[in-house]
Parts: sequence; structure tokens; C-alpha cells
Amino acid sequence: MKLPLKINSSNITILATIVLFICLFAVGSIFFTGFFAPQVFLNLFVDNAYLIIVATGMAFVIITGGIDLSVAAMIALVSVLSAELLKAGVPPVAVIFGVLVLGIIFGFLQGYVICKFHIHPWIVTLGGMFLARGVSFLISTESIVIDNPVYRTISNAKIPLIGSSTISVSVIIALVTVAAAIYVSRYTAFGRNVYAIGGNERSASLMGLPVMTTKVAVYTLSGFTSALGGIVFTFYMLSGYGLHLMGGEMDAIAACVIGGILLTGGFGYLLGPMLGVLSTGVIQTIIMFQGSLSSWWTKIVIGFLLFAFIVLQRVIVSRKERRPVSQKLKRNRTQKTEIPV
Amino acid sequence: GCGGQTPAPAAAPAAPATTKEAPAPTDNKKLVVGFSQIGAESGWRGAETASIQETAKNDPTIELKFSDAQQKQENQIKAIRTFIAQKVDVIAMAPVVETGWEAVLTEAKNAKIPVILVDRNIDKKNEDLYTTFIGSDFVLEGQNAAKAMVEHLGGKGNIVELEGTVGASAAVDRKKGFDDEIKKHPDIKIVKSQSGDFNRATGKQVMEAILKSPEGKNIQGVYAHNDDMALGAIQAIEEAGKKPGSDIKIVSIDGIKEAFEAIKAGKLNTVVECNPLLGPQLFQAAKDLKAGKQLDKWIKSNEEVFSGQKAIDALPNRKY
Amino acid sequence: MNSYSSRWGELTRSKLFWPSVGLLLLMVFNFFFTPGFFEISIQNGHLYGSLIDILNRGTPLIIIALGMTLVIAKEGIDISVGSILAIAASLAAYLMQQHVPFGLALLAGLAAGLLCGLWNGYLVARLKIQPMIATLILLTVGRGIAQLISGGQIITISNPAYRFVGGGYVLGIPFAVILAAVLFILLYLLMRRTALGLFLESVGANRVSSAYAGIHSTRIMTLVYVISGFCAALAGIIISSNITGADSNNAGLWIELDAILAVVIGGTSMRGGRFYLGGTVLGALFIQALSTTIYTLGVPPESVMVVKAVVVIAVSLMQSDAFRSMFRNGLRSRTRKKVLAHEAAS
Amino acid sequence: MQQPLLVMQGVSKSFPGVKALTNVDIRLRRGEIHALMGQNGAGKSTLIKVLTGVYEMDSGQVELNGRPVSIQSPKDAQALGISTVYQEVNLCPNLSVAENLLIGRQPRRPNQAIDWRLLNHRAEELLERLHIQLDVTKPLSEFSVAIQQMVAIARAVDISSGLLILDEPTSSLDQREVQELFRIMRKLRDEGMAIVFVTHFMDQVYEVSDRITVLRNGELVGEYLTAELPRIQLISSMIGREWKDEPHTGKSSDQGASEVWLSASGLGRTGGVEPFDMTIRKGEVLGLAGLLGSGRTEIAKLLFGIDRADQGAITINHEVMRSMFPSKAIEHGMAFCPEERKVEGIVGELSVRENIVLALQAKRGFLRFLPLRKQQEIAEHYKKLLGIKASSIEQRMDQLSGGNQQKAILARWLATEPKLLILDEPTRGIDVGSKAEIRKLIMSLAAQGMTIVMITSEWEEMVGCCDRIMVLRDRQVIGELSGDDIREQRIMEIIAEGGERDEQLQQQVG
Ligand SMILES: Nc1ncnc2c1ncn2[C@@H]1O[C@H](COP(=O)(O)OP(=O)(O)OP(=O)(O)O)[C@@H](O)[C@H]1O
Ligand SMILES: Nc1ncnc2c1ncn2[C@@H]1O[C@H](COP(=O)(O)OP(=O)(O)OP(=O)(O)O)[C@@H](O)[C@H]1O
Ligand SMILES: [Mg+2]
Ligand SMILES: [Mg+2]
Repeated sequence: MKLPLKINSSNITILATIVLFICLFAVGSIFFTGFFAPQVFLNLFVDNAYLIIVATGMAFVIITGGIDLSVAAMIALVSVLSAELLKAGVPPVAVIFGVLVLGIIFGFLQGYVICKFHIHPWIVTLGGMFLARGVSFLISTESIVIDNPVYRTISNAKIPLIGSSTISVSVIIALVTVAAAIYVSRYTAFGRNVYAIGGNERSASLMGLPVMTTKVAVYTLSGFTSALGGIVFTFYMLSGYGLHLMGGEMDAIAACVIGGILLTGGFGYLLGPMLGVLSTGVIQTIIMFQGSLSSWWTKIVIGFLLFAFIVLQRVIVSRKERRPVSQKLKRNRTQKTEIPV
Repeated sequence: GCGGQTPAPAAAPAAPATTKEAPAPTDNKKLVVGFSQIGAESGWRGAETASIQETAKNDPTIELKFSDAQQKQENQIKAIRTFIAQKVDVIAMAPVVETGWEAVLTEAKNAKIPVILVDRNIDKKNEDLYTTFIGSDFVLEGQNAAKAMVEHLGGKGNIVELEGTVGASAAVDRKKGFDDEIKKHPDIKIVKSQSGDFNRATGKQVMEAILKSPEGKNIQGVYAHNDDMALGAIQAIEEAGKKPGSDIKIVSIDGIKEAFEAIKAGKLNTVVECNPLLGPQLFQAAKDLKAGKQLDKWIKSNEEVFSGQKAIDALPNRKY
Repeated sequence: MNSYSSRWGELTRSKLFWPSVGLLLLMVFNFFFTPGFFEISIQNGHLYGSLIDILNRGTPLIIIALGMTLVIAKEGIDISVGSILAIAASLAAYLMQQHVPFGLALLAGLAAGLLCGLWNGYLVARLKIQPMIATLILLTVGRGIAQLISGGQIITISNPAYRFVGGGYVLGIPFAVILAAVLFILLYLLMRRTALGLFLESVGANRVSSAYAGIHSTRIMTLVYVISGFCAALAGIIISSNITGADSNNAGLWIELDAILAVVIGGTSMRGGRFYLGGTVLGALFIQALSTTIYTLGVPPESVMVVKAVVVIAVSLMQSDAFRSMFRNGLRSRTRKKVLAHEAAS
Repeated sequence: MQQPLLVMQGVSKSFPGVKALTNVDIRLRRGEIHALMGQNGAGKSTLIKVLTGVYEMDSGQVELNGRPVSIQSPKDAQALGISTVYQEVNLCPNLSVAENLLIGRQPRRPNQAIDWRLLNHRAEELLERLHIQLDVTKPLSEFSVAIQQMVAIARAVDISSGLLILDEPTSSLDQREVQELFRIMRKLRDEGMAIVFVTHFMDQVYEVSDRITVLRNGELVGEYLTAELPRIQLISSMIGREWKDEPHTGKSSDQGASEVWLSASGLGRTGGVEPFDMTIRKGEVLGLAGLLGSGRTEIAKLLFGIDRADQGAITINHEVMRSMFPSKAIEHGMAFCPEERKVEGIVGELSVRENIVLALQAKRGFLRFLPLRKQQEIAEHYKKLLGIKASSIEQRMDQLSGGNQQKAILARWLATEPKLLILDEPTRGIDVGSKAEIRKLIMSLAAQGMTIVMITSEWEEMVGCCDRIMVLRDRQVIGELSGDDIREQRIMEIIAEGGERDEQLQQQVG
């Protein structure tokens, strides 16, 4: 009935992000040799698979108007726990299953406390973040190598794509996650309830939607994706370490926001977080290819590029928003004007 | 301030090269070295970065690709991938943590790019993935600090340990080396051990609190995992009305200029040097590699233990 | 009996009640488990003791949290305070190193804070960028600028006047504490003796209605970021002065989390609207007292995080009406108090 | 006698400081439209919220079909076949109209995925039943309150399967929409449903309801058959004293002489209203008439500078202004009492006092702070003047009943002592007694020289108050009435004619 490609106020941010991403990639390709290569592009996925997964899960939380600060700490915890369990000889399948369950329980508890006791998610998940990091330090302060053959095989597996370029298993997991998230957000009642709650929680509840259940589910989901992200990250690093991904939750939030998800809730597409991750990823790649910035200039330039990106995005979006709506309105409201006398 | 704005000149006399001058690469193409730095979390690291960047700048045969990882291992991995994509001649890095390098270093190996580790090592299991390690041994530093402490205390007393960031490899190893050495002296006890996050403000705050705890009222020594925390602790001790350096002996690691000044002022007793001026050694190693030389697995950086007059004498030459 | 219980109800509904209880509980704990915690003596002519430490070390956090309170009241957030703090400290220290007079350097540092705040305000209020991401930009860039100024090194400060700001004492009381008190009073007067507080709460609670009522919401929004920037700069100067060194790399790292925590413990809702400056001070003191307790007690470094997590969660549960009523009803009968989530939370 | 569908007995509910309901009984029968009446703050909405599980009652029982039920949440209520339109529109502005209609029971494809095509189609059908046509894929926020209210009604009607509760559904609807609604209500009643209907419009009560329950101060006054209860008696039982239906006070008729205070020339906004001219004279009451979405609110927003005009200019007291924004408008003595009180009017978290002094304080600037004493004085004054029912002026605004919120907003603007007061649906949700009071107040203000622009969907009110009326249709000013021309019939005629003219125009163009 409606082409999904139609540009409207709700998908404009996504389009703006894609356009800006392509521009950045083009700029990189022009200025740096070796930049314009399939592998450089694919590496954006390879290196950020875990972040894509986590940001996608977090997006659901953000769309309900909440936030989850515990995701990065959860990844660290998962990595330490996995490493320790594998060292103790627990079979990999059991480890993976175990940490996923842990993530689900952890997320559920956070969600339960948030909803049941009406405590702001920022506080609860900040507590969760301290807790997860703290527990991983209790398990081990040192970094632990993972030399389990299964993990190593998965970690080193390369799936060939075009030419000599390859991707890792994690990329597949990430893409599947994104696809599933898009489907869930659009085609399931749960997904729609998430948007409704973000739009107006009170209304959603008065409309008879299962607000509490959905909110708890959303945090549970985020717990699950951060555990999944943790597993992918563990494949990526083959090590467990309590200091992994310090401040990573900000990266995930930033990815969501750049991908057009409003922190106040209710708006955004689930493709957004991935685009956000790719955009920040390409900015970083440019910095790395540039290769002569001092530590501090690196920060300044990254921040500046981020700033330029966000401002351009806003310019594009608000341009679109300001377009006259008179024509459309006329069609909208063709009410008959007969008068009941 | 040790003049942070004007980084150490390239051929710093304080940083002797361990290998002899090698001939420049035969072709007149530059030697491209990609260096992945952890970040800029301390003055010490700033000095290391400056040393490497300056050395490269002053050597026309070298082109440096520098990448700052902002404290994140993921960024370092990405940087190394980028170096591989850019086909650099040598990859150098200061690994933020010991583990998690297997995949990316294997990629480097497959791409036939040699890897040099700087100032921190990686897990022993992956020894075949790098060519050489230039730097110091944190455990050894801890041991040296412990020996100095034992000496200052005359083999008897209570000490406080100010640890670095929980989980950081420097903190873990410096603690291990120190604690193991101290265990050999039954009359010396570590009565409190707390993390000061490697920074001065936290170090001071922690020391303040410890001095007010019951155990803290009777201590003779403080061991700090880096100079910054020691300098913070000195202030706390002074404010508590005690004399750092005499009432309470202080030993720390790193050897920044301010620490030497503190020794001169009699407030700090011993500093175990951990040399950040690794630039010359690094590029020498890179050139040697290119020239086909076989390198030692571990090129130790030249480091000493400074106390008393030795420190005062060394002060004018300190670069960072 | 009835009037007693209603007065009790009124008291517990006061926003300052639960943070006070939290602080009190911590103190009671210390009374029993940390000998000497309450000792205050005179050392070198000034007050000395754990309680003084809490006040003294707590000042930067209190100051930043006060600024943050206003930002949060406006339904915003400012995660760049740590970087602003570092910029201000580095700039002031750098200028003094270059032999710029103390007063000028101090002003420059504070002005840098104001400017950073203005920048944040511009992004949020004018360009309408979401607060968290807008301030994330300065979080990243600001740290870089601070390091650029200092060359990544700690700049040692030798100026005695500057040292006095964060390390001096007046009549035995730390000067920084006096500064914080003055700032608190000024902000309080600004907010409660002018209409700014009303406007701010109104904008935070319902921006559209406020605009319709003729309140310049963009100006108010910019103003709160400017105040927050100023507070951060002041905190930066106090911290650097106290350790006689401006540490551009580590100064104020993660302080935004503590500041936000202090604001929320103090009773201000992250959804904007009503704010409680007094509560924030209590919240900040609570957090500082917790740190000091942990250090004094000698909690092993690797467990510090867990202890903090448990305390934070416990305190926020204690503040939750729903949690307390569950307890009360659990003791009596199983009649669940049912109010829509939205209403109870607000 | 047939067993009632739903019986509530001995229902009490108190909020901190307020006893909203005391021992109220109500019984609802199948096939009956039951009007729930009472003054603002009488407890009607509270009763409905207690019934549907939004609030937990302190005491009392509910029996459905003779069996006691415990309704814990709106979800439970829906499951029992009770659907509700709450007083304030409660939909999700970010979702499309279609989704708002069908969320919670979206049509599925065989594989359980939501079938969007069918969903949109169903939504269109649903609205078609109410004779509304609009693009159901657009977000709800793009439509006016009236449309939103219709959507809420359509949703509730579609869900309901036993009991339909409508809390002031007609407050922002015009007559035509109201008739549509009544048609549906009657149909549902004839199908055997029970309907609860809350309104402050007496005509509507007598038009559709079969039975009336009256509440006063949270207490039950009684249950009556509509046919047996004369209007005057109904009002008297609501307000608890004798009520004399006063004739409308005459309007000030000396407007011809007064000078022009504000004029707009060619003012317009792309996507908003077509450019229009208007003059407003000192002391007159100008009405803006039109159907839903005809652009009345748009004009008001342009005048007050909430929407920026992209063409034309406003002249106030001979001073030409290119741009306008609220604080400037207020400075020049304008005041605007907006239509959507929940979004644009109240600041829910603040107290009644703060809400009342807000605009005045904004006008004075932040430095000239009104001392607390003074604020209390002002708030108390208007609380008394407008009869705002609140436990105290320190009560939170969002705890007030709908009508009382409306009064407080009115108070906010009266407190600024404006020269020009723009009222967009000022008496929405206000009870009969107060409505007359407020109308009187407005007239007396006009008599004292205050200029008033009034937008209301109650043409009777408009005809009763206005000296001059501008008629709008399809976002265009299409006519003006003054003097004896001001009659409801004339307004309708102009709107209808305008329609023809428009069509002719289109034919010519096309
Ligand atoms: N959440 C609440 N907290 C405190 N008091 C409340 C709350 N909700 C309603 N009240 C009070 O309960 C009383 C009844 O309000 P209610 O909304 O039921 O009135 P109403 O009859 O619907 O009035 P209206 O015709 O104006 O809509 C009012 O005095 C109101 O102030
Ligand atoms: N920016 C916009 N985008 C889309 N639709 C808009 C926009 N602005 C206004 N509208 C629509 O245009 C119409 C404006 O009508 P307005 O509110 O001025 O009419 P009104 O005569 O006051 O009717 P009502 O009785 O509904 O208030 C509304 O239906 C609203 O949904
Ligand atoms: Mg009501
Ligand atoms: Mg209108």
C-alpha cells in the first residue's frame, strides 16, 4: 500500500544518517589510500558487532523512554565469567547458555525494580553497572585469556565475502539481531506497545496495554542483548577482563541517538542503532587512517566530527519538517461540510 | 611542571639505545611504523607519546602513523586492523591489557607485519605473535620498591599501599611484586591497601581517610603504585601534621620530575623509575627488524632506583 | 495519635527526609564500626577529622551537583561537567605558569566554564540537540582541549593565593566549604527569591505550557547550562588547588555520574520539574560520606564497586514509596496499593 | 425487573487532603444511556477511574452481572467488556491514528505478524462509521484535539462489549460531530449496551440520556429518570441550592465608536491559515466561528505569536509588528487561553498558585519577583472569583478536576489584566453554574474595556456573547456577522454557502 521508501518525518533521520555515512566514507576514500576497500567497510561490522547488538537492545529501552547504563559492565562481566568458567572446564555451550540466562535474569531484575518501585532507570541501571563491574572484579582483577578451542575456532572463523574480504561469525549474529529487532518492533504487539509506552506511558496504561510487563520485558531484552553482545565481544577478544569497555554504555547510547532514536522515547527505527554504530565507526576509522593526531587532537577531532554529523543531521531533518503541509492537509481532512440543522 | 609543552627532544640522553645504530633501509622509501598508544591517562604516558612522536619527526627515514585508543582495547584492535589495511612496515603498540590480542595479531602475522610491544607485555601464550617487547617489568618494579621500603623501615613497621586502578595490569603486577617481597619480612605489615586510581586527587583522599582510621594512626610507610598518588598522599600526611619522608617513609614508582623534587625536599624517599622515553629504542628496533636482524624477545628499558642524593643529582636531567 | 501519624506522613513526604535518613544511617553505621570517625580536633590551627574531610572533599561534588540539579530540573542532563572542570583547572594553571596574575587566571578559568556552558546551552536550546548527546560532544572535545592546554601533563601550581582556594582555611574552616556554602546560598536566592526557580520548574515540567505563558524557555535552558558550566569550572579550580596541580587527564573523570546520583538521591526527579537544592547537598554529602567510609573502613579495592552498588540500590529503594508501602502492607495484609505508575513516580 | 449490568455500592475514595467520593452507589442497566452529572470536582471522573481500575477504591464493591468483580487496571476493565474514553484524551501522539485505534488488538497475518494493510483498512472503516475521513497512517499528534477525541471515541466504541463510558466526550466537538456521536450511542444502546455519559451540556443530557445520577461533593444525590427530572431541578440538585435560569446579560452595544486596537493584514502561514485581514476594536467581543479544523485556533496562535506568520503583519495600537512571539504579545497586553489545556495550559507538577501567577510573573520578568504573600493573595482571589475547587492553592495542578484546571488557566490570564484576551474554548468542561458565572465575568470585563476574542464550538454561547463574528471554513475567513445578523442560523448558512463558493472556485480553476 505504501512504499517504505517514501520520505516522511519519521524516517528522515535514518535517511540523513545514511547519506552522511556515505559522505564520510567518500571523504575517507578520497583522502586516504587503502580506505576505499571492501574490507575497511566490513571491518566496521567486524569490529563493532557487539556494539550493534547492544545498541539494538538498548534502543527498545530508550524507545520506552528509559535507559540502561549497565550494558557495558554486563559485557565485561560476561567476558570475565565466560573466561573463568571455560578455564574451569565448563563446556562452551553451557557457558554461553549460562551467561545468556544470567543476562536475562539481570535485566529482568533491573526492570522489575524500575517498574515495581518506580525508581528512575538511570539510578537502577547505574547501580546495576556498579554491581556488574564490581562482581567481575571480585571474580578476577586480572585479565584472563580464553584458549578454549571452540571459542578460538569461532573467533578465528572468517566467512569470505566479495573477493578476499571476510567477515566474522559475530557479524552474522549482529545482523540477525538487527533483523529480528526490526521485525519485533514493527510486526509484534510487544514492539508496538514499546512505542506506545514511549509516546505516553499513562495513555498506554489507560488504553489497557500491559505497560508493566512490557517495560520489564524491555529491560530483560536489554539484559539479554548485552549478554549476547558480551558473548560476541568475548569471541572478539578471547579474553575476560573487568575493565573491558569502560564507558561503553555511552557509545551504545550515542549510537542510538545518532541513529535517530529519541531519548525521550516513542520515536525511532531499529535500523538506527546500527547506522549510528557504523557512523561513529567510520569517524574513528578516518581518525586512524589519518594517523598523525596527538592523543588530545584525536579527542577534539572525534568530537568535532560527531558534532558536525549531528548538526548536519538536524539541518536535514528540520528542513524536511518545515516543508509546507497545506497540500497534504487539504487531503487529510476532506470532511463533508453539511450542517445538521 | 616539567615543561609539558615542550616534549623531550628526540635523542634524549636519558634514554640510551640498547642496540647499535643500524644502517637506514636500503631503498629510499620511508620506514612506515604504525603505533597504537593506549591513551593519554597520565603525564607518564604523555611523555612516552611525546618521545615516540618526536623521535619519528626528527628522523627523515621514518614515517609514524600514530593512533590514540582513548583507553579502549577495541580501539587498539581497530587501529591495528587499520595499520594492516594501510600496509605499514612495522606495527608497534602499548597494549592496554595483556589478553585479547590473539585474533588481531594473527592477522598481522598473516600479513607478515612484525609487531613490537612497548612498555607493557601481553599474555605469555601469545609470545609467537610479537617480535619483541621493549619496556620494563612491573613485577620487578614492585620488588624494587619493596626492597627500598624494607631498607627505609629497617625491616619493621606498618605500611599502607596505594594501588592503581583496580584491574590495570600495572597495578596488578606492581602489587604482586611488592607484596611477595614484603612477605619475606614478617615484621613488616601491609595494614591498609586501597585503590587511588593512579591519580593525585583520589590518592590524597584515600590517604586522608586511612590516616584517620585506627590502623592508619600507626604507620611508618606508604607505597604508591605511581608518583601521582604518592604526591597526593604526601599532602594528606602533611595536613595530618606528620612529616612525610621521615615520620612516614614513602616509596613510589614512575619517576616523574615532581617526584624527584619531592625527594629533594625530603618528602619522598625512593622512586623506582619506569622509563617512558622509549621512542629511540622503538625505532631502532624497527630499523633493525627491517634490516633483517634478529632481536631479543625482551629489550629492557634502562631503569634505575633513585633515592636521596642520587635523585637530587639526577633532577636537572629529568625530562618529564 | 492521628495527628502524630499525619505529621509523620508529612515529614516523610518532604523531599529532604529520605536523603537525610540515608546520611544519618551512614553516620550511625560509622559510629559503631569506624572508631574515631566523629573525632574532630584542631590540627595546625584548623579543624581536622573525618567529618571535615567529608565536607572538604565533598565540595567539588556538591558544587557540580548543584549546577546539575538545575539542568536536570529543566529535563536535561549535563555529562560534560568532568571535562569542563578539567579545562578550567588546566587553563587557570597554565596561565599562572605563564606568569599571568592569579586573579586573571582564576577569572579565565571560570570564564572558560561559562563559555562551555554557553556552548552546551546553544546546542540544546537553539539547535535542539538532545541534551545527553549534546553534552557528550563536549565530554569528548573538552577533555582533549584540557590536555591540549596542559600538554597532557599535570601542571603544578605554586601560587599561594590559588592554593588557598581549595586548600586554605578561614577560622579553621576549609575555604572551599565556605565557597560551596556561598554558592549554595546564591543559587538558592537566585532560584527562590527571583522568579527563575518558578520558570525553571515550569519549563522542566511542561515546556509548551510555559512557552504559552510567555516564558523564554530557550533562555532559561541556556542559563542552566551556563550555571552548570560555571559550577564545574569552580569545582575544577578547587580540586586543582587542593592537590596543587591541574591534572587534565584525570580530573573530574566520571564525576558526572556521582553528580547525577547526588541530584536524584536529593529528591529531584530526572523527569524535570521540581528541584531541591538542599536535597542535592545532602545527596552529595551522602556519596562523599560513603567514599570516605569505604576508604576508612578499608574495604578491599576490588569490592568497592559492589559495596557502592548495594548502597545506591538500597538508598533508592528506601526512597521509593512503593517499596516502603510494600513492607508496611506486607506486615499487615495483602491489600495492594494501586496507583498508576506515572502518578506515583512523579 | 431486569438485573442491572453493573452495580457499584458504597464506593469511597480519598486522596491526601481530599475526600473525592463518599459512599457512592450507582447502577447501570443494559440498553440505557446513563448520564453522570455534577459540578466540577464533584467526583465524576474519579468514580469512573475507580470503576476502571485506575485508582484503587478505599471501600466499596463492584458487581458485574450480579457477580462481584475486582478490577485492578484498565486492562482488567477492558477484559470485562468495559471501555472508556477518559476526560483528557488518552492516546499516544507518536503512533498513527490507525494504531491508536487498534493497538492491543491488531489484526494478524497467518504467521502472527501484524497485518498493517488490514490494520489501516480497519481503522478507516472504524472512522467511517463516525463519518470521519482522514489519513489514518499519519501520527495522531498532527490532528487537533477534536479529531483526537473522535479517535478516542471510535476506539472505545469498537472495544466496548457491555459497558461504554464516555467522560465529557463532547467537550471539544462541534454540533455535527456530537450528532454523529449520539447516533452511535443510540445504536449501541439499542443493541443492549449500557453507556455512561458525562457532560456539562444540559441539552445533550436531555437529548440522549435515559437516566441521570447526580453527584455533589463526592456524595450521591440521587438517581432519576431523565424524563421525570426538569432541568431546573437537575441543576439545583447538582449545585445544592435553588437555581434561577438567568437570561443572558445583554452585550455591550457601544462598540461602533471605539478605536481599533489590533489589526492584522494579510496575516497567514503556509500550511496553517490562508492570509486574512482582521481588525479588533477596543472593548468588543469578537467571535471566531467555524467547524472543527476550520482554522480558528490557528488564527489565535498567529495573533499570539505561537506560530510564526510567514506573511503579513500585526499592528497593535498603531505599532506595526513583523514578528510576534508569546512574551512580546503578553508585553503588549495580550493573553491567550489555549484549547488543549493538558498540553498547552497546565503545568501539572506545579501548584495551583504557581500556575495562576505564572503568566503574570513572566510578564513582570524574573527579577520583579512576586513575593509569596502576594502570590497567595492573587491565587486566593481567583480561586474565589472563579470558584476553583481545590483542597488548597498549594494542591498540585494535575490533581484538580478537569473543569477546575480550566478555571485555573483562565485565572492565570485574568491575573495578567490583559487588554486583549483570546479565549479558545474557554468554558470547555466547565459546569453549568460556573459557565454562567464565567460568561458573566467575561461580559463585565468587556464592559470595562477589555477586548475579547472568543473561540467556541457552542454557537449559542457565541451568539450570546459576541458583538461581531468572523466565520471560517477550510482555513479561510469567509464571512463576518455583526449586529442583528448574529444568529446561529446565519453562521451555518455562511459556512454552507462558503462551501459552494469554494467548489465553484475549484471547478473554475480545474
Ligand atoms: N490524583 C488526585 N490527587 C488528589 N486529588 C484528586 C486527584 N484526582 C482528583 N482529585 C480531587 O478529587 C475531586 C474530584 O475530582 P474529579 O476529577 O472526579 O471531578 P469531576 O467531577 O470529574 O470534575 P470535572 O467536571 O471538572 O471534570 C476534586 O476535588 C479533585 O481535586
Ligand atoms: N503543522 C501541522 N501539521 C499537520 N496538521 C496541522 C498542523 N497544524 C494544524 N494542523 C491541523 O490543522 C487543523 C487546524 O485547525 P485549528 O486547530 O486551527 O482548527 P479549529 O477551527 O480551531 O478547530 P478545533 O475545533 O479542532 O480547534 C487541525 O485539524 C490540525 O490537526
Ligand atoms: Mg472530570
Ligand atoms: Mg481549535
